[in-house]
Amino acid sequence: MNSGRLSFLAGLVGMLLIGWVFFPSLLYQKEPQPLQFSHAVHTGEAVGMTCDNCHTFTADVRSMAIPRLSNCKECHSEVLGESEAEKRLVDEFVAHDREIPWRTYSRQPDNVYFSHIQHVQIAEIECERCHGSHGKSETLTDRQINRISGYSRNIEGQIIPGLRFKAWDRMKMDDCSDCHDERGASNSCLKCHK
Amino acid sequence: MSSALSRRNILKLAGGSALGFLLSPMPWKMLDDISIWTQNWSWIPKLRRGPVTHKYTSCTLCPNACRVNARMISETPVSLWGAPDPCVGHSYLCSVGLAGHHLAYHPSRVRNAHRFTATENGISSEQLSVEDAIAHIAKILHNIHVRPEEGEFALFDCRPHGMVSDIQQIFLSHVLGARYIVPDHHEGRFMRALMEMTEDPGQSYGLDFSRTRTLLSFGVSLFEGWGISPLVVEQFRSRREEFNIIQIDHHQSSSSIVADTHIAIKPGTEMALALGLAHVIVGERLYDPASAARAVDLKRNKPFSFMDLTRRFPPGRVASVTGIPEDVIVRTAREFASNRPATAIADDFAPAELIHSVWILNHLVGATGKNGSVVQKRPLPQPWKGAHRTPPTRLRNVPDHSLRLLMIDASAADTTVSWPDLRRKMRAENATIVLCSPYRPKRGESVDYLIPIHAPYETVRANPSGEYVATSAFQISTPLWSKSEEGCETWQILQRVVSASGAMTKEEFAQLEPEELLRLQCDAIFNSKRGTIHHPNNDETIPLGSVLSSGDFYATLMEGAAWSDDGVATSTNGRLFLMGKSTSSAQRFAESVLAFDNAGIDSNPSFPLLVVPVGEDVAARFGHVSPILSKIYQESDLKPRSRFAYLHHETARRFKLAAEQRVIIHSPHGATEAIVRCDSSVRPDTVQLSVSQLDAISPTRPRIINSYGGRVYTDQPIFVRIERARS
Amino acid sequence: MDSKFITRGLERTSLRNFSVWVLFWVVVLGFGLYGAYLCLAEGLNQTNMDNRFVFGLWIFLDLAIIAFGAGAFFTGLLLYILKRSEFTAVINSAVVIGLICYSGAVAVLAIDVGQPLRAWFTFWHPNAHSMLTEVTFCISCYLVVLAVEYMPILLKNRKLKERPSLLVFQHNLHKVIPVLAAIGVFLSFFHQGSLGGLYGVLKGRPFAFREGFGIWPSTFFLFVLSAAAIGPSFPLLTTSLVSKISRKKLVKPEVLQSLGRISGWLLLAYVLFKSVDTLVWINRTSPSLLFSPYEYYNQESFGTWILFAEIVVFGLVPALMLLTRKIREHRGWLITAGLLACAGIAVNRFVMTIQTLALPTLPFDPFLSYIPSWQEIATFIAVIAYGVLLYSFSFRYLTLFPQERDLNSLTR
Amino acid sequence: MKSIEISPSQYVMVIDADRCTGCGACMVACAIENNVAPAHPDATDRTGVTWMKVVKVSSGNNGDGKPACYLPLPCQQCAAETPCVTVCPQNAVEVDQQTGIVFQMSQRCLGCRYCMAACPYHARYFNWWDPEWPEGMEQTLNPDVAPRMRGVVEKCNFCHGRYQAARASAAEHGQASSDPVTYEPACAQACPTRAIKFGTPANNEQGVGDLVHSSSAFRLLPRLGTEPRVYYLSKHKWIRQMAQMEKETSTGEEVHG
Repeated sequence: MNSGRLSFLAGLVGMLLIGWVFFPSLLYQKEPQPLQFSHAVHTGEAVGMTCDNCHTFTADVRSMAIPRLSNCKECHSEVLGESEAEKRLVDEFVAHDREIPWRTYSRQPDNVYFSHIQHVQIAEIECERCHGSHGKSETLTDRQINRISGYSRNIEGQIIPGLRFKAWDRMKMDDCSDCHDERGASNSCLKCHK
Repeated sequence: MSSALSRRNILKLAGGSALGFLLSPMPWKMLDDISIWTQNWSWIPKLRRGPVTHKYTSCTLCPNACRVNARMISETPVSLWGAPDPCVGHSYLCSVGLAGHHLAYHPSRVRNAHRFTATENGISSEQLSVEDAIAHIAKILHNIHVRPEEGEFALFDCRPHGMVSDIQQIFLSHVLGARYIVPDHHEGRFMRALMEMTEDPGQSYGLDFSRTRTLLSFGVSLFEGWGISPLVVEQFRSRREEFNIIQIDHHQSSSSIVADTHIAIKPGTEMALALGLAHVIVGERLYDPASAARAVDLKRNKPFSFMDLTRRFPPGRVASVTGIPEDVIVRTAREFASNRPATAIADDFAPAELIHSVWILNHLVGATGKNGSVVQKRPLPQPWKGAHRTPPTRLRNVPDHSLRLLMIDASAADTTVSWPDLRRKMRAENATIVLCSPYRPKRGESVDYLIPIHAPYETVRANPSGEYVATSAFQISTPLWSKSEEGCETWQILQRVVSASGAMTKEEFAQLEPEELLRLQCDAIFNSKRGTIHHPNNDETIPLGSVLSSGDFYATLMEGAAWSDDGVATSTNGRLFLMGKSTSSAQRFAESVLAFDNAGIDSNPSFPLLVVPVGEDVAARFGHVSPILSKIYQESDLKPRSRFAYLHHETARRFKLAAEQRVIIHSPHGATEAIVRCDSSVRPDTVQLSVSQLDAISPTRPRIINSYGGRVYTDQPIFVRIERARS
Repeated sequence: MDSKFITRGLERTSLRNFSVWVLFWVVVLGFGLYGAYLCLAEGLNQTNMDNRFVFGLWIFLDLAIIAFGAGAFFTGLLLYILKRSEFTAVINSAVVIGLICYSGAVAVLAIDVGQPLRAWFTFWHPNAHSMLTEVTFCISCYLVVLAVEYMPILLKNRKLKERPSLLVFQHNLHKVIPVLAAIGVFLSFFHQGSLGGLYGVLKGRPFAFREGFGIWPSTFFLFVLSAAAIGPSFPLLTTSLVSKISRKKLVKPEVLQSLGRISGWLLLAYVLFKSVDTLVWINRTSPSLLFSPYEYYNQESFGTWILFAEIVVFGLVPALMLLTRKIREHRGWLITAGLLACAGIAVNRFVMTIQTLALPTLPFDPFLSYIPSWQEIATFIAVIAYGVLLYSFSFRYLTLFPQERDLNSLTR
Repeated sequence: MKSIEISPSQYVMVIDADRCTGCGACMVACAIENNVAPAHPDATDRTGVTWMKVVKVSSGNNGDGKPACYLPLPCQQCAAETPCVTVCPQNAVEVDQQTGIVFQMSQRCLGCRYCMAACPYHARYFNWWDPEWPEGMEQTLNPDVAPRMRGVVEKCNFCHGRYQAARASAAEHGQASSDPVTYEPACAQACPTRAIKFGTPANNEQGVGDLVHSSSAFRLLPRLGTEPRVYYLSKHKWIRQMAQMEKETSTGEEVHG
């Protein structure tokens, strides 16, 4: 191989590497959750909770609430198990009555009007349709915020080229409108944008 | 060779990189993210999230005390709406009231006390704690107390109304030599003029338009601003078709546009028209027989009596004076006298003789003491009935250069006082003005101390109903923000200043707290066992008698309920004095009528145009109203603007002027610049200017009724000529 | 010093003179770019446009210079498709001017929109019904075509020609130029037309609204025709101007006269159609919307004279001048006629943009006036400076006029 | 000449010109509801943002007793040939088929302002400045409406934030669609004289169905064929003729609105 072709390839490969590997890690700012939490333990057979045991509608019924400390306290007023995270929950938060500053993965931006009640109650869509297997997850991953757009990676899509294989891979507008199309719901801008 | 080779390799490397760049997600992701970034710029505010709740309170911006339904997100009000109000009968807010929740965030809001000192380079300001400011002022007050010859101490109440003013008056009575000053003109003057003409001295009156069929308005701002406006608008809203408005106006205001009939009158001749109408009513015997029987003057026929004076205003003469056709005058008189209940109204700021003449019309058609017109009402039960009060002094009656220390209560949103007039009352040297206001002084206001007080909706305020309302009412303006613990009210500052100065003669009020005062007021109402309570939550009205205790009553009011008094049976038998009850007032009226001469308002050939002044946009742009009112006053052309001179097309043609041309307006007193606007609604012999344009061309200061585009009165007519400005 | 870059046989002014000239325009460009920067950084509040006068100087400028840039496509049409080989003499210059006009217009458009960073949405979410979509697609494609057409001219530079690989590339490019020219003609037809359609479709603006054929209002065709009509006139003017400044003979007079004659015929046709269109509009289109056409001309400074000027003074008169052999053969008159024709098109574009917006539609709305701010004018000047610079460099280092060497050596 | 093509289940607004007092409460309520920022110090009536704009119209010499009137001008929500929709190059304007509301997607808008040139009613506004609220006042923003950024076009959309809130509360009660009665734009709610009425002709709660067919109903520039969803009412012939551009009486108007 001559040196010209080699240089060309070096440029190509170098740039592909930067673009596919370094760029994504630079693009997102990682924000760790304040406390570890296993959805799997809670929804598993031993405990057997469902999503709406903790994620209830907010007072204005438009969103699902991130559980507050009072939800946790119902069971965890004292340490029940052996996990380190639970011990921290009791010591750092329950004992001081301090709310846990959870970092929300999938909060829609200000210009989107998303009403959970319309999707969950009226259209009867399963949580998994959009949130995937989050309810079965063992740990809480870091929230990743796009440094340019400010969006959470859960909304922009975990897969960097923006592809979607499963329904919950992305929560972009196209994904909403695809589902609306499938179900014959209106795709008018007005219905979801504010 | 090697250099050429490496250069070529660099090119190839660049080529490869370019291809790799395009095949990587980088450019596409960046393009996408950057456009998302433009949709979420960090300097665009983020929206609050939280549950929606509603709070009921009442608006304190004007004495009408409209009920307010505040939409709250996470304990912050995001919008205010009118709530059903059984006292006034309406459920809407005016444009200023709709944005009342912005006032806490007004750009000129202050949170610290300031001391201002005049320096060579203008005025410098220095922050200090409220305690320090109070200590400084207390020291001055102490000096006055010790050496009264240094000058007087006074409190200026920008809007004397309600419990706070009452407390201030009582409070000042315990400070030796203290004055309580009120503006020369303020709300309720029109209603109070009635006392001078009716028999029962202790009576108060209100306007009941609920059945009125004819409303004859002598230039009252029926649809712009405050005062009578809510009462009229409510009828307009609920029974437009049966409510006939005749608007007598010298320019085209909202009121004259919206009224059923607009009678365009030559400015300054309104009294002649009122007496002309009275002439027709008396001459054609259209008056109400019962009223005529009560009116003592209607039978007398001596020189300078009522009959003698009205005889001087036959329709023919009035037509030539006012510029209104004779048949219109006769027709209007007939309509007013026959389509009853009818009420005639004038502005609080109108000349005294006009107000008097307008009341004469009401007496003639039997409007006084009748449902659907002017009704008697019982005053609000007073908690400190026997308390000693410092009597109010009108600003113009305060001797010039007599005040050493003046505190100004500027808790009202709109102050109509003229600042130079106020300054003139201060001693030439060594005088101190303390402004108690939530906001920095406006342009042209020079004060020595500024002490911050609560903005609207930050504190509890007692809210009795306005002067015009037909029945007394009371509600409490509860704070929308919980943070309102800090800060205070003017009277509390006064309380602390006086306590610290040692000038207090009795300690009685030194310990009073606002909540205690409110409770006293509620006790007084509760003990009267009168009236009903309206609950906004369920829109229910219950009699006060069904409330168990004064404490419950207080709690209900704090939730946003309103108390309103029962109506009183109106008396119809007292005597009426058309010329005024006292000889001196009858004399004064007769003199002003006889002195009325149309020569005074005829134009002078070198100054052919009469100025019609109106309120202006400047007040809204720089005054203490929400900046969102820019929608009306800056971002649309709805209201008159201060840089324009409005002329009729004919006038413009006559003086060879064109729209948008720059002109100079000359009066015998000076000149000012403006831009011509043509408006067919302006009378051909007049030019419409705004108040601030008058400064240079008027010998006296105009009296502003409301500075947000409404009516303005001048003591003397101003005549001008207009010339094109040389560029 | 830079003589090894200059085409053999051509005489150019000294590098010093050229540097002074360039420096002057760079300063002007810098000033203009500052104005443009303000508009981008501070927002369009830097302009004197407003909610009623939503377009101003820039749109007028865009429409006008894109019409002037039509020389590139029309000369291409004459040369490559209609095989009028005499126009080889001006094709290079026309391409450069086209490139300048189009890239300048696109640059100004990028400043004119409120959110240039989102402008690519038009490609991603295009609205097929919008004339502006058509304009955006065609102009961006045509700009690429022009850039490719510029390549062989650039590669013919004496120094660049020394590299054999580039020579081959240049040669290959030459073979595709006729194809590109055909694409360019097609694209140009469409976007010149859609630029006309931009206003013609606005039923809410009865002053600009025109009936038409299918989706295209008559202004679509009038714009195409008028752009074609000054397609030859504008190169005629620029060539004369460059000739004057450089003090060189650049093309044979017959070429210019030939351009003038074609321009004349097309202009005559345009004036004819424009008159018919105007009559239809006055008597049918506008009255059917209850807008009396005469009221459009009631407003101060927009009297019927503007209609007369557009059609007669700047339309019929230059058309007849260009069709008169004697006038055409007189250099001064030929240029005057070309100037009048170009001015006529500028007036037409002015009327379509500025006058349309100045006229009220609501019966109680006032007539508006608008004077551009200095930032707008600066941006305008930046485009001119950019054009002068690009043209100056091209003229100095590239062969814009193949006849120049022969013509000037002949006289010597 | 009336041709009502509006579906009875779509929203219409009826504005009684004889009841409008020009107080401007609708303009203020609208700005607060829709998070329109206070004016930039340099803004004028030509560069401000007023989704609802009240104008004063003088009659000239034909006032038949009414010398002038006020006309509140929101977006007319054109039902046919909606001029702004077809011109937008990137589909940032859309007519919602269910409600009939013409919706401007400011997040999609590139600020070319072609729609503003197309709108015969001048009801569209461009953000010439960044929106700015005095410090702290941004806390009072309505959470149901996203603030717009500089460089985009915006306009009245019949308070779509309220429409969405009405749908959410309908969903709370288990209904898939909102009850039209529960939803009213801010201007209609704020109007002290109830000059602005809103609703669907099908649900005649506010009487809009009857009003649009009344003899005093008219629309602005009807000959343009845009079929506005905003109707006006006036008993005065000159106002109706003026608004419809019927020429015989429309000479000599001028405006200060």
